Amino acid sequence: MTEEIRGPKRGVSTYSYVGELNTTMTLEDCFQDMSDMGAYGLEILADGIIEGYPIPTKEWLNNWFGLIAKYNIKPVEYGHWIESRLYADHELDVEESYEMLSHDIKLASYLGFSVMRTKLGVIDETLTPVKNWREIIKRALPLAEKYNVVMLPEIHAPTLLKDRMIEEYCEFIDKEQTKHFGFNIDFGVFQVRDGINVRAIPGWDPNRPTHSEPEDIIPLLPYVHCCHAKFYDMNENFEETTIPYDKIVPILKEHGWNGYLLSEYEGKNKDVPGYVTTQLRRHHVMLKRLLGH
Amino acid sequence: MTEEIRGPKRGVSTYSYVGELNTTMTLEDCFQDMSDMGAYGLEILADGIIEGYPIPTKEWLNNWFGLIAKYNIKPVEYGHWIESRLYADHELDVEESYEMLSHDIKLASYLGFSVMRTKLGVIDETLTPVKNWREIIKRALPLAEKYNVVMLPEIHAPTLLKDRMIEEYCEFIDKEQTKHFGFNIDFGVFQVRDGINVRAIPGWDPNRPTHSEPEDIIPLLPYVHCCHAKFYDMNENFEETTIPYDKIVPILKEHGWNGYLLSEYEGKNKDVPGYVTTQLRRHHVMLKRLLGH
Amino acid sequence: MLEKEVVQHRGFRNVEKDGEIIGFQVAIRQLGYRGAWLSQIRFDSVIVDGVEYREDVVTWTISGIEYTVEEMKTLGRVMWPLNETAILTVKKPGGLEQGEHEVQVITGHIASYIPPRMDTMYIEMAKRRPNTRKLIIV
Amino acid sequence: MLEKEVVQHRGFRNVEKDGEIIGFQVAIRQLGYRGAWLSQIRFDSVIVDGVEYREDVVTWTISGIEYTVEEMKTLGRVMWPLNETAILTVKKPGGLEQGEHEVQVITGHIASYIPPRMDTMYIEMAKRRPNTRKLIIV
Ligand SMILES: [Mn+2]
Ligand SMILES: [Mn+2]
Repeated sequence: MTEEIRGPKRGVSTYSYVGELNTTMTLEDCFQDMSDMGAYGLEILADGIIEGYPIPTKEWLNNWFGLIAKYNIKPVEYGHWIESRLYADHELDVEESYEMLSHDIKLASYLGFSVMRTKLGVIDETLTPVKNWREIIKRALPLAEKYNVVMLPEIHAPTLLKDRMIEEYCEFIDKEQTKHFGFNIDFGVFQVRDGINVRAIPGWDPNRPTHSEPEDIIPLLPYVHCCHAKFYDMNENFEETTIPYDKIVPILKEHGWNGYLLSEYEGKNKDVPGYVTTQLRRHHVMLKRLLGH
Repeated sequence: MTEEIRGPKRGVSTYSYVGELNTTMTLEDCFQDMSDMGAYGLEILADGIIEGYPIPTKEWLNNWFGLIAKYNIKPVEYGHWIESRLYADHELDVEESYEMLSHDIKLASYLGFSVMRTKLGVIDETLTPVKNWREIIKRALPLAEKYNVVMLPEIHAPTLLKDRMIEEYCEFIDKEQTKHFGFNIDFGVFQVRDGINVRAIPGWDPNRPTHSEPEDIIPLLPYVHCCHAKFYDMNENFEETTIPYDKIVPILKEHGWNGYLLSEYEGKNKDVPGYVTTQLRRHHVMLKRLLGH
Repeated sequence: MLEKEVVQHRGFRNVEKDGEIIGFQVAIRQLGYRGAWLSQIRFDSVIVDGVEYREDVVTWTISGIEYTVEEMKTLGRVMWPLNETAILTVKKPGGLEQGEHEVQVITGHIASYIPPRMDTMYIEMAKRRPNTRKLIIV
Repeated sequence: MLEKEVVQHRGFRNVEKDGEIIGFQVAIRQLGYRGAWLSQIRFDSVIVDGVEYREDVVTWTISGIEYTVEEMKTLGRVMWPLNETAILTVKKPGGLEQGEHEVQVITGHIASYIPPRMDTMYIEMAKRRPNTRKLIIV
């Protein structure tokens, strides 16, 4: 049913549950919670969720396919990493990176995901990706096309949506004319208070803005396949107190953006049983009110 | 290895973990803990542990046999109940009780247990068993013999070891000349402080002692196949502060009693992760010192 | 895994059938160390924001199978497993409103190894250990 | 399930071989949300009652397979799963004494999506979040 809706849709990243997973919750418990909320879109972080990763066990696969059917879960985003600094003696070259990436493309597709949050290695404090990122991604585009997945770097604070890095990604996409590379925007980039303490970052330019404005996302929307609906604090009135959701969500709706908002809880008390589910339910009351479904 | 030891041996009842099981612990976690402590003797409470009970699932059985082999666990006591008040409209008759009991005898034996803590229905405040207990047990003796298990009512506070009820059990055993019925003594009967508030029990005789003396167990030892090493509070000096273990355990050793002491934690904070494992480890430091192994 | 409390966050939701919201569900666990035979369960009520829902509008679902409270009374060889929740489905056209609710479940079960005097004390005992939780309908 | 803390009660024990106690074991978990490739693990020490044990006397067992710290450095496609403990086995003839011990494990792992400056900060970070626990040898 949710699959028929056009426009922004609701989902959850298992990242939200990291303080309870493996101690007081299982993957099925996450699915039950999502189902209760009508938030059927799922992000997993592959290496923390898939038992046996990089080669899933047969038991885990059977459980996976059973659970997504039982709870009507839609696998949306598969979070994975290209570990450029995997070995102490050298940075991964293009072929080594591709080997890692290609395995995840195949596995993501097999598990039913359409979008991959492809985390690249970084080389500095402002999260500039490795120098050979273009070659790595270009090498993988045919495979991504074959397996029908989109690779997305995550645009994450302290990066700004107007940063040169973003332009470079867009130029790459335009030049390659590909539909298999784009952005995951983490709403932390819009956070107006209680965010990353940028002043603690070595070499930080004090004149640089600390966050992007909601409207900065508009020109990027054609490249955005997924968003991390990052949140820190939902109060009892169902308001997020640090990120202007009431401005962001209407922009996405008005511009006909068609993708999943995956709740990513980054606040306190993650390991207090029941705290995160309450925060998530409040978050989805807010999203449901803003979206109308 | 532990199986070769003559004399009292160390074990644990899963009852101790009830505050964590299914929320923060699994059965395997109990086994890991027991293995760490060298306390290999196990009691389970069948209906709370066996998935699918009364008919175990195949998955659970495979897991069970795998785990007892992996952790070198010795199934000792199978805790079960004859639910005389199972239905609102009548008390179970002998045949109905036997039907329930016979199933547990077969299942206990299949799972590797040699001893059953057979909890009978009671009819009053001093835990007098149902009137037809002799007929029920007698009916089951041939099956217990065939499956090589011993049925034990648990002698539990506020019962005293010198109570008439105990005599009646002994008379029954002597008359039937059976090795398949006997006692599980719960060390709560020796508790000198912080125990059951007997004065709150309707009809309690104020002149009746509140607990038995350690030496009261001596004449019963031939009938005792297992003990619940009930404990409430292990302090940092590895002393139990409410039950005179330093008197009880030497009596068991000196009289050559050959069975398992199954730790049964009944104190506070059962649901505080890590609290019970600390109490159990202290308990087993004490038992190991008293037993010498 | 189960949540520590009797009333669970997980499982609290409105229930849709053929496009209509016909009621709501709440999942509960058992405290203690035993499963319960269905015939020994003594259900009293689900209470939401002070409104009581009794057996005329409540069914129990255990291991996937739905039972009326009346049906459960005869089922002495079917168990509510200790490691599973029971899902209580409450008939209420339109369901519960979006937002926070105070939810309590009054239920108990009898046990033959406990003095018979206790058989009728389950409601009193349940009330002595109030298990109200604030739960959210999205 | 895992215990919430890095250093686990479960798994703390002396290790016997051929009737001799040859050392002790302590199990640790990972906090965070990822498994770790063995090549990215940076082990420093196990500290018990102030005594440091380093890689010359410590091996890691992951999913049943025992590795030296040296061996782990080349294993970029073997993962320490997030939902499993690593068992650190410390060679120490006679093992630890019966009773309570203060146990800490200093270890970390690097991640390529974090600024490279952080790669060498794992020990400092581990020390900033002290994970000492009091554990008991029976
Ligand atoms: Mn994010
Ligand atoms: Mn007992």
